Amino acid sequence: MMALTREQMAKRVAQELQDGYYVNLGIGIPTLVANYVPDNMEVMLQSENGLLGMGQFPTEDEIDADLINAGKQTVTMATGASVFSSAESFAMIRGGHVDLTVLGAFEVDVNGNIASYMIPGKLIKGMGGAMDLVAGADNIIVTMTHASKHGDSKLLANCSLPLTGKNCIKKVLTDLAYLEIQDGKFHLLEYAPGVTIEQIKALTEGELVVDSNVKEMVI
Amino acid sequence: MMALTREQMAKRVAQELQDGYYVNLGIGIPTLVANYVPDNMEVMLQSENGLLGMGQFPTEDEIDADLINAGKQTVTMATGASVFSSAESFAMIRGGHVDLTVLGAFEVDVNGNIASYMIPGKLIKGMGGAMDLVAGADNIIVTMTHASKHGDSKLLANCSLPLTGKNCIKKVLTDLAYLEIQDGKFHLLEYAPGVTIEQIKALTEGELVVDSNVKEMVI
Amino acid sequence: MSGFNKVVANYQEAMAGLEDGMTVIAGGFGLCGIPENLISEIKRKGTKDLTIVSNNCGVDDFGLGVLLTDRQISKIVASYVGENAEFERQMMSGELEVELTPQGTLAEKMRAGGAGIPAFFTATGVGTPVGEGKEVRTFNDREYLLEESIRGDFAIVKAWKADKYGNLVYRKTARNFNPMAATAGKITVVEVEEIVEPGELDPDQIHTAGIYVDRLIVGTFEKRIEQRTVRPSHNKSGE
Amino acid sequence: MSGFNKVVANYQEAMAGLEDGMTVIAGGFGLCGIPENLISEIKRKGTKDLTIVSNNCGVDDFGLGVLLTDRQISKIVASYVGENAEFERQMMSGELEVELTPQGTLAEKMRAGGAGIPAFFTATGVGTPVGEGKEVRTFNDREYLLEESIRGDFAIVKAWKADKYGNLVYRKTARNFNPMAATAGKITVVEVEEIVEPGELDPDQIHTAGIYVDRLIVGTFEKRIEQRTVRPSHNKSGE
Repeated sequence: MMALTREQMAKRVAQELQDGYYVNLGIGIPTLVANYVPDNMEVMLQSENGLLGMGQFPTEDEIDADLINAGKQTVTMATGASVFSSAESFAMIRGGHVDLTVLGAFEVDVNGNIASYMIPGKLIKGMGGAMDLVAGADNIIVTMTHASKHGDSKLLANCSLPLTGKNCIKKVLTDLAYLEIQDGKFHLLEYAPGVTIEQIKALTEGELVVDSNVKEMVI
Repeated sequence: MMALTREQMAKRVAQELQDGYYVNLGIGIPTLVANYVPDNMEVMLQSENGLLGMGQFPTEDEIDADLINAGKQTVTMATGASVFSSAESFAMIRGGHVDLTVLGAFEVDVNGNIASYMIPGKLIKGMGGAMDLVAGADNIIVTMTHASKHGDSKLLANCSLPLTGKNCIKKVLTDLAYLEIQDGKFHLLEYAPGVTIEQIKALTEGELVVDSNVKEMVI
Repeated sequence: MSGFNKVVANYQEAMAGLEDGMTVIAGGFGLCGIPENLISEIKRKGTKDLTIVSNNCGVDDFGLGVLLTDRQISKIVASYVGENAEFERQMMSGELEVELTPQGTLAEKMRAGGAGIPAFFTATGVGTPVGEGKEVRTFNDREYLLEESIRGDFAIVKAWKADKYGNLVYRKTARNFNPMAATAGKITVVEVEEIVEPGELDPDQIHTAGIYVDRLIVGTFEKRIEQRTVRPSHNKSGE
Repeated sequence: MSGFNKVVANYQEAMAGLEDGMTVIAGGFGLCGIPENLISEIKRKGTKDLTIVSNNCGVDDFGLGVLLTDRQISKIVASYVGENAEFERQMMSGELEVELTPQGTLAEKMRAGGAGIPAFFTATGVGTPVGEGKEVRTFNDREYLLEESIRGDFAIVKAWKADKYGNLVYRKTARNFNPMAATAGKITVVEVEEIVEPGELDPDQIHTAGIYVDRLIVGTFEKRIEQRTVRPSHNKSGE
């Protein structure tokens, strides 16, 4: 089975970008999406700590402790950037003004529920801005591996972990497939090159629908 | 009977100012208070359309259509002024950050209710910011004539006009007296020079308490 | 590509899609900081049955008042009728539905609309006609009203400067309701006095981020003054 | 007279009146824009049993983390524990009460606290542990949680520049939670890198008006960086 690399996942997500999109990218694979914005397109990155128009990492000379992204990394500003308070940043997010949000998850289920911030007794980092992001955005893509290292499906009938948001996820890109959540089912839209539909089925715990127009992913 | 002039009323109110006060002055007599700020004192005027640090009227040369006060009059900015949105201006007001609010009224009653914005069938100008101002401020002085032109008391047992605010007024300065509202009664603190307590009683419909330490107003 | 260039060619394009019965949120306080030319374009289009959300409604022959004259407005949400005789006449006669809303509540309703907050509690208006029919709830021994947010099909906004991406800067008290209006329109149209290139505005000093702005146009403005109050230029402070 | 001069003589005076059991709202995101020296002063004072409201709690040896080490904090309201091992340890062991609050809800709670809004509805957190025990209400076919505002006995804030009257300007993303924190303290204490004379800041460009500021002090800052990410200076954009 040829699962997608992190870079390939980011590349596939980047195909969902549109010219003029304001986009919030979470930490991890979502961050990589910024590297694959098509050349004929402009997108503007929103960083929820209060920056619209996040640029690339700074050179050593450009490093500024007062200019970081939501992952606390030093960044720069793109041309036409603006800075604002956290209240204003989340007014933007909660008000539905961000065109696309890409974020990671531990689990997603057939009802569009997402669990991404907490593993009771094990990992309690806090939700940061993730709950606001999933509640505020219409257009969200979750990126994650299809199954855990132990082979447990992360696409479930019901999330087992505490939720980050309820009924809010419609699109999931895993290392195996691109899926849409609708009517309480996962709809397989695309399978990764070298991955069979049977392999995907085996690793999808929630109900999976394979439409007739399913196709191989082009990266 | 020697009722106070508008200017004398403003002068008396000005005695309630303290150095460093942020003050919102309503239209009419309250506006005049700005002319009587004691020399050894600094106050900063908040104009609810979005200006803290309102200055005097402009000279002909200084007139700027983009710089007006809440009464839509052209103004200037004082040193150290700041400009902000209406949402921010009322966040300031509603949040209780203004030290003193002075505004006019049609009626006030023994429960601290105030009617100031509407006479049904006759005058419907709208409440503007008055409802926010009376709800947001702890320290409010109402300035008005004690009675109407026809001799009807404006200090009532119960306001007859639609209210601007409920249980919010504690201090009233009229052309005859300075009163405090407490425990459902008007407490006479000071009488204007040349005005008798009997005259004030006759023109006060709501219950009036004359404490032993009542004194003549010094202007 | 120019995905973020919000500049439109003319005022017709700026207000394209405005239809009868829509809700329009307008910036401005009195005649200060009003989107003069966008209002003129609505007048020219003759769109009817509009709901206007604005602190005031201009004067009889300027600002939003011109839409009253033409009976283009069926409902107004405002805090102050002010010195607008036609507004007062239409309101008293019942031709015009008016929802008088406290100024701070109105500003907050617009902000909430743009910020995805459907309702909030405020002490403003408790026990007054504004509170009639609204939920009252006690927090920390004080009563508050539940107020719902406002969104518009269109928001019309006046700013001072913009860059092509729609980042806005307002000037002095012409700011007023404009920043909140800008966030609360499904389509937000902004007219400005000057448009500069992206990068020319200091990112720390932008009042409204371009994400809220859909269309941008540069106009010329009359900026009529409602109360021209002056002091003599020979007094001590004017010397 | 100098009724509006907010400048205090030293850090002791800046934090005077802070007592055991009080609530302190702090600006900052990660280690960016944090009131470093005001935090140090709280550590020096040794005030105990504090409730801290802040997006994060610093790292083990810097920022608010230093108050955890000294067990000065009994409760934290934050959105992210982050890379703070001592925070995580005290939370897991139950020594520290933690109210995990979504970042946007936290920012809005502070703003609402300062703006006299006791509670507001938000979709954030519906159906999650954050929503447990909170009222859920439907507006326009969507469910929202009722969230209450936050105020503090003290707010500690870091700005870039101030004038003596306490008008504040923030720099880049060091702004973050500072403007809301500034509004939500009964006593708001601000430390800055530079204090200028009133009139030197452009009134249109002040981020926080002096009305919110009670005490002001100029400090020097370490500004530690949490994630120093760089690109080589010889790539195409760096040339």
